Amino acid sequence: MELLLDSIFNGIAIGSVLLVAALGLAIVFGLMGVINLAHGELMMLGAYTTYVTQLIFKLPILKPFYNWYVIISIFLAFIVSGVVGIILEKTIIRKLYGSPLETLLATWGVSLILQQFVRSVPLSYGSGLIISLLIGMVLPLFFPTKIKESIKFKYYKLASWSFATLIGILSAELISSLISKLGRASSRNVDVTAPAWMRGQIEILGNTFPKTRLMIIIITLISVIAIICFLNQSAWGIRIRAVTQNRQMCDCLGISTEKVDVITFGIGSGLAGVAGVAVSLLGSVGPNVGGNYIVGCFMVVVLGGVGNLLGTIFASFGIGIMTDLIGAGRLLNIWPNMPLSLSNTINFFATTSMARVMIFALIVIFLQFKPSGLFPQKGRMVES
Amino acid sequence: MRISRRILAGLATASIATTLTSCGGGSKTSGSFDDSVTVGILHSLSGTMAISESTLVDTEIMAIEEINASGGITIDGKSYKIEYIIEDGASDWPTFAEKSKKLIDQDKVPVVFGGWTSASRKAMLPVYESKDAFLYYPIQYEAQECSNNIFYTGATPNQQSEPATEFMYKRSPAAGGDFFLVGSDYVFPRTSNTITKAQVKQLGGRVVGEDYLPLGNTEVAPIISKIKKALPSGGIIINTLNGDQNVAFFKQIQDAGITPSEGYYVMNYSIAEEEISTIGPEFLEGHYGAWNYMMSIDSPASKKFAANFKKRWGSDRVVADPQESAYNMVYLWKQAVEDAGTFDDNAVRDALIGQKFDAPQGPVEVMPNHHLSQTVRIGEINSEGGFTILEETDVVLPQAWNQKHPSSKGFACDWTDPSKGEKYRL
Amino acid sequence: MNTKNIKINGRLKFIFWVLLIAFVVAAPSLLPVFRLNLLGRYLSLAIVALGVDLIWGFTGLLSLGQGIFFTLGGYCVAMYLQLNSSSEFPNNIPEFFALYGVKDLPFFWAPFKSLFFTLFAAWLIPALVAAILGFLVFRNRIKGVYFSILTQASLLVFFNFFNGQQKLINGTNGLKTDVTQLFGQMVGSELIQRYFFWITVFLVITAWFFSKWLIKGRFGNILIGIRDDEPRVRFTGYNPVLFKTIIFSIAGALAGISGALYTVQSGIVSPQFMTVPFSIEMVIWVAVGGRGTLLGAILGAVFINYAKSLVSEALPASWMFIQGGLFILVVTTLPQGILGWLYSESPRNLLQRFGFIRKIKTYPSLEINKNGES
Amino acid sequence: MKSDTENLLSLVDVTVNFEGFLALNNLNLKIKRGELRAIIGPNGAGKTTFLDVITGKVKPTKGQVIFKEISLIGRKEHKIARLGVGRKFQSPRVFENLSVQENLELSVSSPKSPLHLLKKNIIKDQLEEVFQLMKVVNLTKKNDIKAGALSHGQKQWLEIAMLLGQKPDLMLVDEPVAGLTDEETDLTADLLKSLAGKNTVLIIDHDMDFIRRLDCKVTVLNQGAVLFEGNMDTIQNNQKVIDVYLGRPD
Repeated sequence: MELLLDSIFNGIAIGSVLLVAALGLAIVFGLMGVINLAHGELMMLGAYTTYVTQLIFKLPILKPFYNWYVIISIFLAFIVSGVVGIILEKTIIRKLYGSPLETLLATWGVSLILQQFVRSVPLSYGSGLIISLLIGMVLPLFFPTKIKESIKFKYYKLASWSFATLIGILSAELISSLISKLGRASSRNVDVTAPAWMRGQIEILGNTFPKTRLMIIIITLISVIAIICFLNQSAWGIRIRAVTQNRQMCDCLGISTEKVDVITFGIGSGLAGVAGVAVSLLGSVGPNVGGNYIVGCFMVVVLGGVGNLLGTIFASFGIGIMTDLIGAGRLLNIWPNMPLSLSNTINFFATTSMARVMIFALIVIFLQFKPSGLFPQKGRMVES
Repeated sequence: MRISRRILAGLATASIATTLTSCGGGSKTSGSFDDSVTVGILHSLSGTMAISESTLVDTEIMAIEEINASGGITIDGKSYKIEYIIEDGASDWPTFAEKSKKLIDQDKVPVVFGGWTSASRKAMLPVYESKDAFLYYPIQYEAQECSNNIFYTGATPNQQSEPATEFMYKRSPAAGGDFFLVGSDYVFPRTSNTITKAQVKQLGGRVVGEDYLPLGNTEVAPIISKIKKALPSGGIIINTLNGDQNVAFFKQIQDAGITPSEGYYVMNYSIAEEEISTIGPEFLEGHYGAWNYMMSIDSPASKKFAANFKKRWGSDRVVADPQESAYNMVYLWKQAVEDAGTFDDNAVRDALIGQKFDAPQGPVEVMPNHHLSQTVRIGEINSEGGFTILEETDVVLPQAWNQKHPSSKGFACDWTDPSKGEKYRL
Repeated sequence: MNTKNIKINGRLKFIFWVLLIAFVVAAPSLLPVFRLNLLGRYLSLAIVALGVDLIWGFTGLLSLGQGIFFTLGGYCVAMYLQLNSSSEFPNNIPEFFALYGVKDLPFFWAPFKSLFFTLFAAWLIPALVAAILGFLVFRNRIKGVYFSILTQASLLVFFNFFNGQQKLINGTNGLKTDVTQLFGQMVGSELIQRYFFWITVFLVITAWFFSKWLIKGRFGNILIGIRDDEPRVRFTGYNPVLFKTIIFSIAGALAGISGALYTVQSGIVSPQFMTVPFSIEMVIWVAVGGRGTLLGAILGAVFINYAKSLVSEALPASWMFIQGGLFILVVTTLPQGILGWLYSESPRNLLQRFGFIRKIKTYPSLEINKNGES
Repeated sequence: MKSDTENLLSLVDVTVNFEGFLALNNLNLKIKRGELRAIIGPNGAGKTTFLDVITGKVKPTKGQVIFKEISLIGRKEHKIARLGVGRKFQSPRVFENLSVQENLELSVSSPKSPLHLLKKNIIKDQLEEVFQLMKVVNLTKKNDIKAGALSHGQKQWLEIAMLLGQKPDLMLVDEPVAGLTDEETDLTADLLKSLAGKNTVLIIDHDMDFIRRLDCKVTVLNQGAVLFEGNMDTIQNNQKVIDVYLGRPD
């Protein structure tokens, strides 16, 4: 029993990382039917954002607040990945609605470019680029209505974009002059160090639990709750769900489906950024950091059933617990006197490598019985 | 929107352009040479291994520039400038084989400096053997190989892991404790651990567990729970994880209470100064490493090597053992060519054996089995991100065929004697 | 969408074949050894691309796991070659086994001592694995992106398995073939490699005609039917599961052949062939060349790989940008690929605009289709 | 289950439950051999689900479907199709990237095994049949045109021809005249009427004039069950039907 409890704890620790990583993917896939292979790279951007934030908070002016940089970086990562996601949606994905396979290929292309981008472009310029994009996109929203409606709006827009570019370049220069580490392109992995209060371990129910894992569980929990509230309570959330159910009807009702798409994708991407913060606390930050998670995320979404957050939650914790049970060979401890052939088999799979093989195989077998996952979408519209 | 896109594109291309131009370029030294010779450099410049391998490219370029600055290679009074072609192995083993073929067949280079992972070397080996070309390989590796067409300047297990295991079991704070072996799932960790297991048994110790993490996977939670189960009150952990997996490992074992203060000591075979600065010394302090070269070696040659590297590539750069190996092999090749009086492979190969060089780590010598005799150092990682050198052996002769590994016990390699060759019984 | 009815006209076709044959005959003397070897390898990749075109271009199944079958084919021949040249090693088993202390040949290696068995196994085993995998997936009507994701997951399963099993198949290092013996010659030697080049060219053309034959008649029409409207196929009385399994297994067999040829010409097979990017690249060759055109798959595979090796020689870091850009560009602006675009009216319109060709008087699509059917 | 030779198709107590929503509720229905039957009903009455159940697309929660004395429950769609149930969809579903002739060849081809399709070209008799069918639906001249390029009406007709090509014992026709011109509607009605007798035809439609032209027995579905059966005249005067569906005549 104690061993099982131990396993569940470990499983939750592993599962929460999967969950936070898969959450954005599940939303974009479930609500828009878009497979985003660049999701991992959006996570990577979130992780790099954490790194940059960390370095900025090491500057003398911000040093007193250093302990809280992780919290700040969650918001920043959400914005950075969200902005990149929105640009993606507006430039590429929008053209490909209704052809999921094409989206899959195009987003793979995006992921390659983003990976190489962080390798060849100094982070300071990356940050500058993000800043100018953010300003350029947000600034026109604050123009008075009079300007917005005038014919000269595009000139104003041009002006605001030039302003944004200027700020971007300036901030890039500023960052690279303040922090020389960011001024040079490098394919070298970098590292995020959690502030002291987030390191070490605490005891829960007689089990020790690393604080960073706990922090990730909290981040995951908050993201899940926020998303559920947003989708169920806010006006935009309701619109998003409405568009998912009947796009044409929404068009007719005067809901801007384009805007809904942008917002949905932006939120999904933003969540990828948040996941990036979580991941950066566990390992190193590099161009491949997201790619390591992406297939696992897809497994979670497929196993959970598309368009169902509950399924996603169950699936990620399920995979987490299975990983620990198989990978650590715990069944042997729970049932010590099992037949030799069985225990040999379990030992064969009781390495991290083979556990992965086993889990994917189990998922494929599971889908034989429930092809639509744990919590399938129901109703007569499903197949058409 | 159109405008914004254009600006974006402009910004992006501008920054890419600057980075591309900044990393291009050939050897810049001027001077008058009678002729030139082109060598091949083959490392991953893209993909996961680019992080590590690009440092070797930097070092090799530096060595070549140093040689050129001091007059290049002199054969029969004729001076040759060394030019180089850099090829990208793209972290993909078959690509290494492909690019080797290109360098040999198309560019006709007399020598290729290249490789990092064992898998890439294994992929290249048949190419060099079938074309009878020559590869210089600079990384400490699992040995169990002795090709006539490869020259290995990294440490063999008896020049790194064996002294380290002995140190851990006999003289470390965890002396006499149980061992747990952790590695990435590929040939070096698996072979190295086979040797370690045999050695621990000989020493009278116990290995209580081992686990391998698939390359690219950074979820170390199951491994940590295994360690805690197998070593409930401290012990020795031998770590052969690869690259960024180390970051995840050390961050998380610290959080899980697997620290020197709790009686857990990790001996690392893949963590050098470069990795320490990436992972962060605060996670590694008190753990150990074993290398032939450490930046903290207090000798003029070592200091000059580090200083030159910083001067050439930036003051925040560090040097480490793999770079030192790469540096040595360029010089050794130069010496051998000058001794042989030709760039011809076979003559150079013969001239190479017995070459001595005052390397940053101390004197090294090329042995008949195409490996180097080297000094082994055990260091404790300190809070400054370097090693505090605890022990230093005498020069250790390389064993291409490990004497503790069950499959190679009693075998050796000698290319100077045609009757012995790749693998003969001692 | 369907371009198989459109054929280039006779004279053009004749010229094309003359040029092609001339080039193939002359290639070994024209190209340096290294480039010839590259060409041979890229041509062998064209075979796997043909398979991808059959399942994706015609049947609408986007598999991201073709690397599995490709690698299996490669391992089959590599195992044969290893066994064939291991007589000098202890226990008569390949050298690497000693490294892991293995004394007896694992049971599944034994049949590969036979060349005859190997020649069949290289495509039959991948085909069987594909059939089993395909059947399990298609049976449950898993399709579209789900199919893609599951094939990708299977790819990872195989990758992890092959990567982790050192004692069975040498793990990460893979099996090398260059220094093995075939008919008393070293496989890596120029002579044998030249023969492999011819064999590859022959097999590419055979595979091409085979694929053309497959999709020409009603069988091909059913595949297109499955792609466009699977329920209708079912209600017409056809069993799509069967057809999909068959075509997926054929694509698997093609991948196996391709992998076998690629392996003997690269000198090594390793789990590296089962990484995620490589399998996605296969799809991109087809997408760029033109899906549903077969010829496009061949051209795409050869040209993109050639471009890759040229670019990576010049600017290693930029290939990822170029490749990524190519993906996006093709998918968003040239969904039919380059060949599909050439077959369509767009180039004609372009030429018309510049006055190179006369405008067609009649309704164009009607004309083209009439030509196509004759 | 007693043997029932007179009825080609009978549904016994068929219930389909979608998450608490009863799409079909204890539906009982019998179709005689050679009969032409029309089925009408308001939206959501379960007409399409009814077809889905027969063709095997939806598995009923409860009940039996007997066709030619064989139970259809649990059979795959293509097996049911091979037993002799043909279905025409509401919006025309033809293979848009194949030519008219290729479309018809697929439906006429028999046996439907992959090996047979690979082995040889379509046999002569079947090719003849294809031309015959094209003549029937007036598409002979367009045999080489891709189905996707046809007009809406032509697609409807092509689909009907494909249906005929399958030589089904039971033809299920879902809204065959939706979107057709009056003239086309009349032609379709005549065509369907001429098929009855030889074939058994079941038509679902909204178009009352069209149903009237068919001059056959009509079943009214409501809330997943049969509300009323009879000919057009009795139906139009039935109070229940008027209440739920036809509405009161002004």
